[in-house]
Amino acid sequence: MESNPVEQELAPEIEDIVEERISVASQRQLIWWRFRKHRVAVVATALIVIFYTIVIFADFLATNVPADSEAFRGLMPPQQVHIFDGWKPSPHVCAVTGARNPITYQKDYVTDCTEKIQVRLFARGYDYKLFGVIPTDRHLIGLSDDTLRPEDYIYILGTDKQGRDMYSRLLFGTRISLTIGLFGVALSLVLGIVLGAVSGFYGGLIDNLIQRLVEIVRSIPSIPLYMGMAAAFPHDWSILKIYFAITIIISLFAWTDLGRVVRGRFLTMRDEDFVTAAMLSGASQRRIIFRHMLPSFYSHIIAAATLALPLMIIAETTLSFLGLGLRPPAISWGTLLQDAQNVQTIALTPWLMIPAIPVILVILALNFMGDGLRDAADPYSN
Amino acid sequence: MQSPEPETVVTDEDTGTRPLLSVEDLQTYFFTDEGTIKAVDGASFDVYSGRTLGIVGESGCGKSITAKSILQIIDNPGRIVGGQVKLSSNGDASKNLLEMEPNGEEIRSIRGGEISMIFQEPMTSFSPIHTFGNQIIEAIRLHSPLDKEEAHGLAVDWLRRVGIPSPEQRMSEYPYQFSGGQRQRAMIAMALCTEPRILIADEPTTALDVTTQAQILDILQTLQKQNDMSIIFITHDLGVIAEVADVVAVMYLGKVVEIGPVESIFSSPKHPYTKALLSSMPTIDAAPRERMPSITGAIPHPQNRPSGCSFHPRCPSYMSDICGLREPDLVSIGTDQQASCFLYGRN
Amino acid sequence: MFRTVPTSRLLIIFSLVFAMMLVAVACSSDNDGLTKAELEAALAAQKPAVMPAAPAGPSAAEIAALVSGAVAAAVEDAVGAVPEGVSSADIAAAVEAAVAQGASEGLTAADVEALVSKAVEDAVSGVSGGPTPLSAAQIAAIVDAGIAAIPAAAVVEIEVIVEPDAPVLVGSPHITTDPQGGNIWPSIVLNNVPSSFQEAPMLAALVASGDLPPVEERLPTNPLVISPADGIGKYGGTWFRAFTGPADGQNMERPLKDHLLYFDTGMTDVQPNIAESWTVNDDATVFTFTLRTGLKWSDGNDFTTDDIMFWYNQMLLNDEINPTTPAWAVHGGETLLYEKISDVTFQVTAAKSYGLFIPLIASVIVAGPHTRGDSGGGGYAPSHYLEQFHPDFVGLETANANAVAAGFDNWSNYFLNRNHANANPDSPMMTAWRVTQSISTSEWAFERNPYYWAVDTDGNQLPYMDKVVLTLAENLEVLNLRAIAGDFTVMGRHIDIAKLPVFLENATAADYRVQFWKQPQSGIANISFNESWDGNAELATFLQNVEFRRALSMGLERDQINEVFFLGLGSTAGLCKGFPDPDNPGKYYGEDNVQFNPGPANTALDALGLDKKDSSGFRLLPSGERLVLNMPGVVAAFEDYVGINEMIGEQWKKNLGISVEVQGLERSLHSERAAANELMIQNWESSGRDSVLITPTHLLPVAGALFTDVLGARWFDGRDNAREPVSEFIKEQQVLYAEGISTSDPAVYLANAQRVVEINCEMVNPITTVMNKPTYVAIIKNNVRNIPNSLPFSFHAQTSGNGFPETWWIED
Amino acid sequence: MLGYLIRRLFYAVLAVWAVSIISFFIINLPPGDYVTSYIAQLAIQGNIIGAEEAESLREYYGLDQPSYVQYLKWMNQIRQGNLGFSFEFGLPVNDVIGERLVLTMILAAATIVFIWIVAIPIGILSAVRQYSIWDHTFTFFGFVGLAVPDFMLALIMMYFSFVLFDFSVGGLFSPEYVTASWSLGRGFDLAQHMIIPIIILGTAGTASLIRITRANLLDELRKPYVATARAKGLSEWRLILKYPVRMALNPAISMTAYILPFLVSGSIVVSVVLGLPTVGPILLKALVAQDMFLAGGIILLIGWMTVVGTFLSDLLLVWADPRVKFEGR
Repeated sequence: MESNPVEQELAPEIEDIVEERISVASQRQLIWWRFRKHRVAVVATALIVIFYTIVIFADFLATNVPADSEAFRGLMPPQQVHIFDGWKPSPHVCAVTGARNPITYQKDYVTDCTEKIQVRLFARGYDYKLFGVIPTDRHLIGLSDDTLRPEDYIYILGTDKQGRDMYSRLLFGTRISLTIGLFGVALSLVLGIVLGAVSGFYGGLIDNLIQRLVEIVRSIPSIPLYMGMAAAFPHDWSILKIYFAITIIISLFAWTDLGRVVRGRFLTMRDEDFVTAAMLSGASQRRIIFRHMLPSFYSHIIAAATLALPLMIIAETTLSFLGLGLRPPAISWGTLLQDAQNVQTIALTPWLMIPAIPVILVILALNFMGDGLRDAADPYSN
Repeated sequence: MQSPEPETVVTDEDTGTRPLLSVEDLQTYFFTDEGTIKAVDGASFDVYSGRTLGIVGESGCGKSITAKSILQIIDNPGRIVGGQVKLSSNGDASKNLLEMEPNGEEIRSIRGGEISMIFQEPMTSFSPIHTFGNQIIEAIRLHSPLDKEEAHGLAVDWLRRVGIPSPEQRMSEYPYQFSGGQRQRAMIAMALCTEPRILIADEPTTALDVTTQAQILDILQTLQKQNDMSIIFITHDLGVIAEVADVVAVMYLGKVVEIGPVESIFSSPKHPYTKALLSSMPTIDAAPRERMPSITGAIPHPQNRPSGCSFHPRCPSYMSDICGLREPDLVSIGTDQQASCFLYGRN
Repeated sequence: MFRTVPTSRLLIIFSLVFAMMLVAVACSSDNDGLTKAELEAALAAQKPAVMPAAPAGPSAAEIAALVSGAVAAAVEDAVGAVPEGVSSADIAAAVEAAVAQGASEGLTAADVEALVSKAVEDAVSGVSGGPTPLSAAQIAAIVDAGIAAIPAAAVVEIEVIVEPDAPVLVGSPHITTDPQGGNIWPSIVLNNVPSSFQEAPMLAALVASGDLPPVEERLPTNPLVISPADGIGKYGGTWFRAFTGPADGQNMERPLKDHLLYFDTGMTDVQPNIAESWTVNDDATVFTFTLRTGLKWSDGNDFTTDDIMFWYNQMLLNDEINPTTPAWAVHGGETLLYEKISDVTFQVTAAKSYGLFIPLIASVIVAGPHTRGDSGGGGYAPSHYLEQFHPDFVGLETANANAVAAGFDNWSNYFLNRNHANANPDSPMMTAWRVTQSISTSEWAFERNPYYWAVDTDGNQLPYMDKVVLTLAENLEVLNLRAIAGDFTVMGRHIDIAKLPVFLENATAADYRVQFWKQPQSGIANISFNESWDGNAELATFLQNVEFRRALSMGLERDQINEVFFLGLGSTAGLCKGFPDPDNPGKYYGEDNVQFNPGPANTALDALGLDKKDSSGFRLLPSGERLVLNMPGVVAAFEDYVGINEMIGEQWKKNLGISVEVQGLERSLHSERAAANELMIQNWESSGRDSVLITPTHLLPVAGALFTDVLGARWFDGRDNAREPVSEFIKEQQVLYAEGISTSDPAVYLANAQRVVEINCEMVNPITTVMNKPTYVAIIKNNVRNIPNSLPFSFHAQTSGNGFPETWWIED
Repeated sequence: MLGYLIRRLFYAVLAVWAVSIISFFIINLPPGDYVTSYIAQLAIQGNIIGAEEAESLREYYGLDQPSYVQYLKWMNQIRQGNLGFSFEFGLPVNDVIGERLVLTMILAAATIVFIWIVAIPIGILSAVRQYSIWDHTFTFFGFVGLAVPDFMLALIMMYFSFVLFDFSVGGLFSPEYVTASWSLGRGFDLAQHMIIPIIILGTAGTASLIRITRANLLDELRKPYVATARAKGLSEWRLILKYPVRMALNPAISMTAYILPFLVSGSIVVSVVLGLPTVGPILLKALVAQDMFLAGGIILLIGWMTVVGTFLSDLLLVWADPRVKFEGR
């Protein structure tokens, strides 16, 4: 039922024409041409590039140490960064003071724009190592050194209840969530390709077995699986190890989609001339699979991987939200949203839900990008 | 609608002067991202009653689009932007099909009713998930007041006429249970069961093997005679054209570059393109190992349509002073042959 | 697929997304908050008051006079004759002077107590060679009398004002700490049974139709008489609550107290309940209980001592129902002996003095069948109902066959299910409301027990409210959202303190008020150091070192934790400081230990040999290895332990240069690891004024406790894999405990309990962070009456049972 | 054809059996067992149970036996239609799950119907009016639907349904209907309360089905048989609905099978957030409490539902696409 026995559509004449020009282009060029035409996909790709830049430069972009807490600055709403002071360019934020309102028990903050706290680019801040090696204390934006007083601060996206800088935490959360997705996809790619390829290439009993495996994996609800496995981690594992373990677990159950795609391609490709030719010329099966068949749809794999990445991110976010994935003090989109999963956040401090924005954006962008890639990669696609 | 009566053959004289269908300056453009593609750009030809018009050309020359444009069944993003398709009615009046609402009742009664169409791919021209009977009965009932039973009877009758064995049983079968040739026969049955005045056959034999091809052509010709039907036969196969057509229109890049009776076209082609086409046709008497002549160069991208005569970059008789500058019009050469080429008068 | 989307539309789409997000954010910034001036005032108000305000109500002098008079009278009562050389007037004068001085500075009841007791002691001991020095018990009695003389309102007010770290509670009009007039607490009236009885209209109808006997026949001859907090109430109405599933039995077990004996609202005294009286012999080995005469189960059957003997012999001591006899039923190495004397009298004999037995009977440890029936405990059981499921009565085969037919593995599973009133509405009950709809469904419902054995002072059979209906909330956010919507009549359990602002914001609209039910002297987040942790021999010596712990304690910024996790509603006091408490010392010990003082802390750490630091600024062990403290937090517990640990870790990092690893652990995994002696540090609550000896496991290593010395606790309990405590103070605590639970002398018991906590305090194990936050933030509909003011919270007395919910009623 | 069905059925049975082993394996994965978590629970209430007592408790619950013995015992019970005994509820698992399973299935079925009703017309519209403003709008919202995490949506919708519409929060019934017996009123009440869960559960599925339908229909619309039908003179909508839509539905049908486990899994999260009385929340609780037969029973049932769902959707596919029958796969 997976493969459509009806032959691929008959391309209308008009497409023949287009094909003819394109037939002279290399595969890569061809994909690029097609991809470039998906403007949404191009924009989405740019967005993804921006996000992965954040992953690399999280420290540089951050304004505060993400773990630095100050209770009495908790739940502060986002501070607006003013670029101009009147007509004069003078980036600053307004001073904010606040306390718990003794009547409502809410945190009340008052912005006082008569006191301006100067903001500058490449300001000095906390020490960190750029790319993990270059020690520096320069940050993209920060408070201007010369006017800095101890009570001055900048919280672009407000603070959480422990008074930690949401903006910096979001940057670090981006780092973890986006890399966990990458590792997960890489792993499920390997699993999906190997099992899918074997399944599609050999067919018969092996195919049947692997397909049953897929069916079984898919019929087990993922949450209990994750829970069971997460609980089985050795207790002395550090957060980093748990992070990887969770990645592995997620990908152990995420490969099935990719596996199916790969299998489908292999099934149709098995009978194609170049495979037959390779077989006749006595190439080993491994060589046929990895040298001849796989490269012919690398682009598909890339597209499928792009489409799998958002699923990973959602899985991580959901698991962390349920308290089954990453746990504080690890910072990820999921753990950040875990803090936002309550009535008081929605009612009183909605800026704690800001981490949902990158989640949605990245997932959107990855989907658009994946779609674009898939369309671009598939010469038979509409 | 009853089974055809061979006695009432309409003679040439009845309609001799007035074409049954007249396509004038048809323009169908595709509006894509990359720009406008002029798939059909001013095609004109006439179809006479009981006659067969053959349209030839390389793939991409716009012949199928022309056919579809007649019935206004162009896919997005294509649009008919100009021209007229006049279908003469029983009286004197003729209707311009292009003035009809594209999905309106009027044109729909013509589609499949007065003008039927069959397609190249018998494989995919039927819905694979509906029984064949379902699809043919639907066609019949769309254009006649017959009830299901009667339509079924008529359908079986037609299946038999196109030479499908045990048609009763086949009615409840699915298209994938038919062979390619049978499918094309069934297709013909479906197209003709409404007794159309014109049949558009869009490469009906291309996907078939030679024997089946001959059978299908045979059936078509037989039925044409029986029903006094006009046929627009579209193909890239000059051999087939020679066999079936009365009049031939040669298309290049959305234009009819030459039109004329089949004998004159084959015996004395005028347009350099027609000549080139004919010379690239394999002949039995060709010397062994002789390299087949082919037209130099590739069909230009429709977006980069050459200026002037669109054939001029490939034309062996290219005249630098005019061909690349102006478009030639279709001019009469001899009695009933026309070609658009500056070799034959500079318009 | 999207190739023809024009760029402009794309931009619109993306900007739409951003706009949506920004709107959400923008909505947040329009807080209808304070002006700057108001804010400054608020900030000032939040600073701890340096000088407590003068108490309202009676003046210091008036209090002093009242106290001294009462003390003088009590001394005369107690001693009969005043010791030689000192007159009761002298004592009174001394007391008056002391109290007057103290009171002018503003005092707590504890201060008063300390002052009085000191004054009395001084006065008495000042007499050289006095022939009849007062015993500790006598002095205690005198002091009690003195305290009792202080108008209750005055004490309450003093408490509130003098609590130095508490925020000013004058704020929200929706937080009620002091309802208008009347008694503050309900109380039991002894020896004053009303002459006639009335019943609820819904029962009167049944009586009229002959379905129910008249109320006089349903009540025992001497029902429990309760004087409600505000006054006599009216019948009717439904108590709406919510529960979270079958594991949430405590939700209603707390308010429904069917214990043989029970506590007063203040949880200090044991009072009659189902048993109308009890006696204890001198060495506290024989306990005689007398039940009320004419008690009936909710199905109308008689309740007699047979129900107690059946429960004890056929259930508690049955190996299949109770694989091991509960610890409380074994004392001095032997199982307690239960004997029936008459239908209303039975006697319990212990092998050795067992002074703690009476409080245990009244506490949640024994409780009643509603609370403990599902595990075969509960003090008594409906024998007339349960016999049909018990092999001693129907034979093993029948019992097992019945169980299998009902879908259970064996008879004991089935038996326990039948005795699990929450799950089995057929099970007869003794509670004010009986279960009509099982806890395993999505609506857990109760209806008044027509045979409930308590009345108000006018003879109205309790309870006032007809029904209790709890709807299932699978998720606490849903539950709290419903609470915000005003769906609940009275609800304290599961209400999230972090949502207090939202509760207050909606209080008017949803027509409820908020009460804080506090657990006095309770630790919310105590950092216990496991003295027997052996993961790293070098590090272990530091965990065992009091100086190390004290330094860590001084490295904590407790007000930060209080502010973030408890909205500043807790206090940052340590174990050594705080409310007056019968179990805890009234003195302020080692205050420095609980204050943020990083200078001395770092000096101390340096002095301990932890003076070397690595490149990241973290302290190294003398061996050169980085000192890393592992502090796992339990996830999904009632407090955000992971968050608190994270904050503590950051503070220690910042203030002391000590590296802390924080990790979230599932609750069962956490306790399993604790039991395996794998945890070096734990963060957990400690129960409060509840006698430390009744629930000792948080503070001292006995009875399988898993906190300060895991292997030491095993050693004390005589189990395998044990290790004698290395620290003397632990051994001392264990000795105090063993003596305290046996003694027949309440004063010894009290003194030992105090000393145990004092030791915790001196040895800074555990380190307390925040204490005394409201355990329950109770949401109470404005029309609910008779809810006691400032209901003290207790686990072992099962708050809200100590508020006597059967007397609560709903005004139209 | 029959052979195919039998083979298919055989695989289904095999899969259910494999699921039972895996589910038993999963619940035994975490260290400790129900007794451990029971002791932890008691410890919170101040009751400490010693190692000896714990051992006897294990014996009592049969947890002292090797796991294969426990598994075989469990299988034996399941053979008799008894899913085992829930430690935490003190009730047979069948009784615990009871109505919740029905509600879970109603919810899943309603969500699938919702997905179909919403996604297919929109998918058709998007494909037929490709690149129209509707197409772009729906596509955009489809992607947003895919991107917004379920639990986020659940929380926000719950809060605003309460604040803006004063809608009773969470659960599947209004208080007066919670324990009522089934009636028209209760059914209506249930339907009303299912709206939000269905929307939340259905968004992702709807989004992907819109995309699938649209893409497939676009493919189908270019197929020659459409031109044939058009040339017959069929009206456009009749044509589209009769031919390409029928074809494009096939992937939608096969997708339904894959949506089922996703729905049930997804409904765990959504049910927890919205407090729905489905099996999801008790599964979570049972896993935390290591109430193994309850957890195992539910996982098994979900697995079973999924396998049956896949099987049914395969059958549906055979019915919908005669080619499958022909190929005899």
